[in-house]
Amino acid sequence: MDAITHKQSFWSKYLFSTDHKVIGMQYAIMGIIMAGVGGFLAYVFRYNLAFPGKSIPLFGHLDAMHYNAFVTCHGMIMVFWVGMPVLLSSLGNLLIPLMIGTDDMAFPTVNMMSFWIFFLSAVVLISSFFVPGGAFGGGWTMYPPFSAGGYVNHNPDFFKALFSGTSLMILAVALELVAMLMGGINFLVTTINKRAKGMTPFRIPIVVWFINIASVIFMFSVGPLVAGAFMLLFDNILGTGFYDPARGGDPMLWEHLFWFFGHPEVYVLLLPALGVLAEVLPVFARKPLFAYKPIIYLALVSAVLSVLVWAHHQFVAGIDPRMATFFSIGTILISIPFAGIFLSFMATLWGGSIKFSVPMLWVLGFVGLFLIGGLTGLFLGSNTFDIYAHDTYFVVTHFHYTLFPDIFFGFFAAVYFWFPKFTGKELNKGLGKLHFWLTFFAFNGTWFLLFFNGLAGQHRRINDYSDFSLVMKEPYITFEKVATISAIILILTQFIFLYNLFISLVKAKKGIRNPWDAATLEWVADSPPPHGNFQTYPEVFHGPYEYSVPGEKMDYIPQNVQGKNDNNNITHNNYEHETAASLVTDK
Amino acid sequence: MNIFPDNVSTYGQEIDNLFWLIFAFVAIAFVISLFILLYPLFKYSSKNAPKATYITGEKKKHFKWIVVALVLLLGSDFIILYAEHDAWGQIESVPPKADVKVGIIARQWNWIFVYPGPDGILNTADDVIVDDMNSSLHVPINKNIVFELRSQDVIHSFFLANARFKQDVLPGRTVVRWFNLTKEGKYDISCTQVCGVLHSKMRNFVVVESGDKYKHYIDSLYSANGRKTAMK
Amino acid sequence: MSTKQQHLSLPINKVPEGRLGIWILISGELVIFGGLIACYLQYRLRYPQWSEMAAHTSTLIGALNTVVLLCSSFTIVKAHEAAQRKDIAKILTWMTCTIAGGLIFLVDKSIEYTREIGEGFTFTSPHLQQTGDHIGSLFWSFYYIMTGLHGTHVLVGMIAMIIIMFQVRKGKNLHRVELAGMYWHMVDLIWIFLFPLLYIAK
Amino acid sequence: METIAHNNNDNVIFPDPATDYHGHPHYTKVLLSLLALLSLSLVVGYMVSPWLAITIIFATAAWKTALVMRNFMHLKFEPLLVFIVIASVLLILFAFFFGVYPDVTAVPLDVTQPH
Repeated sequence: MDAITHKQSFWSKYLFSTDHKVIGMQYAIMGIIMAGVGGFLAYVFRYNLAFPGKSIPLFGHLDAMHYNAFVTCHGMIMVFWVGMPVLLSSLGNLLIPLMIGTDDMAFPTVNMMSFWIFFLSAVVLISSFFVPGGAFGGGWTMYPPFSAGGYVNHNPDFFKALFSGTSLMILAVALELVAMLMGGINFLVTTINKRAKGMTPFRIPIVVWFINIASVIFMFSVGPLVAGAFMLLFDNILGTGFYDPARGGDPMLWEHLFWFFGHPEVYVLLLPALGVLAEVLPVFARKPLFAYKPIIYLALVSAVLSVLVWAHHQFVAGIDPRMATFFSIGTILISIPFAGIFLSFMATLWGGSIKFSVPMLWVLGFVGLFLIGGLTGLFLGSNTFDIYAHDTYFVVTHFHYTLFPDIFFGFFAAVYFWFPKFTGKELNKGLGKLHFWLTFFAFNGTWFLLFFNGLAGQHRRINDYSDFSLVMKEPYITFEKVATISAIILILTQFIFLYNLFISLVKAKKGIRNPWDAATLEWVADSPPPHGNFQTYPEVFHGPYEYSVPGEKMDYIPQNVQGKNDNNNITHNNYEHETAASLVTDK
Repeated sequence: MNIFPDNVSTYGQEIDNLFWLIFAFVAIAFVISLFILLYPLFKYSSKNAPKATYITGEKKKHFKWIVVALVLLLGSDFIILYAEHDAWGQIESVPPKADVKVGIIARQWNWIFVYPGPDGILNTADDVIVDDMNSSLHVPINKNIVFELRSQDVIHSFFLANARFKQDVLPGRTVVRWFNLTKEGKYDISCTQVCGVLHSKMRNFVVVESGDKYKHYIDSLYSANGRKTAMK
Repeated sequence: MSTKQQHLSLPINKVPEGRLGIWILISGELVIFGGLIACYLQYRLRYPQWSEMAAHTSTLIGALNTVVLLCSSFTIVKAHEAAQRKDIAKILTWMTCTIAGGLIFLVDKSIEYTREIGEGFTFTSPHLQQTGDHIGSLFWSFYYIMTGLHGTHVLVGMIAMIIIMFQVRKGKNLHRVELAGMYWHMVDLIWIFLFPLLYIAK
Repeated sequence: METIAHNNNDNVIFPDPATDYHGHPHYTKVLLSLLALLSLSLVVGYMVSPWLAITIIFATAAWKTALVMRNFMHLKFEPLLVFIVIASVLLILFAFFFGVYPDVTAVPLDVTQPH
């Protein structure tokens, strides 16, 4: 059938579509909506922190219970319902088939189901705000026994317990994890089996590599947590004692189960965004990515290490001191591959010819901010200083300096970079630059000063510091106010982005096929790519980052164009890098 | 530069020193990488450098710079590990001989302080329990105070910022830790694990006082014979 | 179309998509069950007194279930063999045997459950709680969560096989017989470990 | 100009024996050995000392797993890649178990907790 003249009903085209592009868009839009929710929660409790007791515009008075619930849900939403869908699912769905030169995912139906399960999970989470007792307020780590209905939960009322904020949040997270697992299986199978002719493993763009590595990390680390979530759920609704020390359970087990997933999760969020960096940097430096293969090896090393460092979140939880030293060493070791990746990205700039377009700005901002986030990680990786810094604003600031650039700068870079490809229209550059600079400064205004609050001993998840003499003095009160005002500016700034999306979709004229002169395969397809992506399957002749190759007339060679020094001996190239996989094929 | 609350414990100083040591490494690393990031933005901007040079970075002579940087980072990391190891051992492993033993019990939402009775042994019938919001733990100055941390209900975390000491308190297990406070005064104890609605009200004090004042306080407790709650 | 087929059929190895997907799914499932088993082992090694609780489980029924699952694994793999010969009648017979095996397993399991619940060993085992043997009751919580989760997988596998049988009747999707088979073998594997953990390691 | 039909999984033909043929081991033998192992693990508990019995029981379980995976799931016909995936699962589980062991199993439950 002809993919272009082929007609579909609204439902099968935009809602229950199995087309990877539509599903990717759905994930992105869902992520943006949830980011709105999470941002609003952040606004409410930031306001409460700076002006305690005051009634909050657009909300009203915030009591301690709702403060806890909001802080918890802000964390949950930003990690599981913004970071994961936007970076992993959205980018994975949009980019993988296009970048490896195929028509769609391996299992399109599974792909669609995964989105709708994710949607359901979001609905469950939001609904938990409206059940009696409100949403769960025990921190996004959900440490039992607090999350297991406390210590008196011997025989709870089943339905009351089932429709409590805690159970609903556990269910929502479980559904979300299932959706992401389905997506991950899809990514891996697609990338392994459906690559275009000549797309050998070491001709795959970094972002595809990283999304797949992230999916593997996710899949292998999430299992114990799923099991543990079942146990926690039964503690809530049936009154079992899996985590109840009074009945032989042990809360420490949950801490391990949670962080065994919770730490690799950080890399699941980080790797796709790093992939975006790796795609954008060479395009605007007009220079091959520095150390393409080593970067992939470093990422694989970090993937292995990432499941060996989880307990550095529990240094003060009373774990075995020798284990703490071990995990401290592991934490320090895992800083090495990521430092290597970032240095390679920076090295890509040297000797380039740098264009400061909007995506490039976001990428440079990402690197700059993540520098602060990563380096402050050194303080926390040291288990001794963590005794003091744990659960203070130093930690909060540290992970906002890592996760905010990661999730939002990474996402915005991707949007400004690939928007022309998936809509055929270009975003407004002026608004884009304004959006970037305001976000950049507002973010630093929000968080930088809070490092000092943290070092002054200000601890987390407190709705009212009036009792704590250490932080109830200048300059820390002023710092709080500065942070809140900047946070409000930061949130308002994002409306520039939405407005930019809107007018660009409505007003802008059809963009050209390849506005940035990028060499990867997705720019070969029409923009927007039709159902089925490519007119004919492209054939790949060389790596993804062939810019300013000496002796070529163009300053970039698309992957499907044969350069002067490419040998087109496909069969040879195809299997040169294959591991023993190809040696042990079916007899 | 006094960015920390003033330190009153014997091991607190080591943690502050550790901070400044790490800060030195971090500052150097930050400046260098900022240079690596910002310098090319001027040197190699499309105005100054219209044509990019083709460097894949997979050749040894290019990639060796990354390796050098990583080796330096690893080295400084292990210097940090070495520097911190001593303090970690002091705080987390077996405590020294106790001059004073106390029990500290967390519950929603205050800290309960248990002084051993005249027999000087904890968890016996004559323990004196102080169980009040905003109550204070009285300790003598310059003595090794060894305390047993327990929780009655959910996870709490004992945080004494001035002593640079923090320890999560999980129900179902007893954690024995110690500190030695060197400055008289009244310092906040807070709970840093979210433990419910009044988490932010879970604040008590440590009162560090001279030996005889402490003795006087304990005697008054014995005569008043405290309020026995919570413990069995 | 043919040229495209060529381009598409250049996989990194010779594993077709469906099978690769199932392998990854299986590894995911194994981590979930492995995590559960790891948690169980943590407590099992901590509480030696669980052995007398494990004594209440019926090794006979457990062994019978193991035999049933092993045989059903055998039948489904025969179905796969038939599928490669495109022998539809044989496929349907063998798959029916497999589903019957699953049914026997579930019936067996429910008999066992009724027996244990009759003795008062439930998810929370109130009578143990009253006698103060909380730790014993924790064993039964683990017993029910592990066997229950496994039973759910048996059920899912059976439903999948029924669906596939309908497709096979129309001569479609013969390759899915193998996929269902692999899933079923995974369920079998998990039971191979649950059986010694919960029944014979006393 | 040729365009590409949307890849629809329902039309995937059964993998062509030429490319995707793998032999079939003697399944009946495998089944019999599995049952033999099962009976061994059942009787061993009554014969030898408990610890030895436990060891044998789990050794047989591991052996059964190997048999099922290699022969029934045709792992022995799959590329090394698949084997690596399955093996890494086990490694990760071991990492988890031994990371948790010192903090949960090795710590005796404190019965004197206040209530």
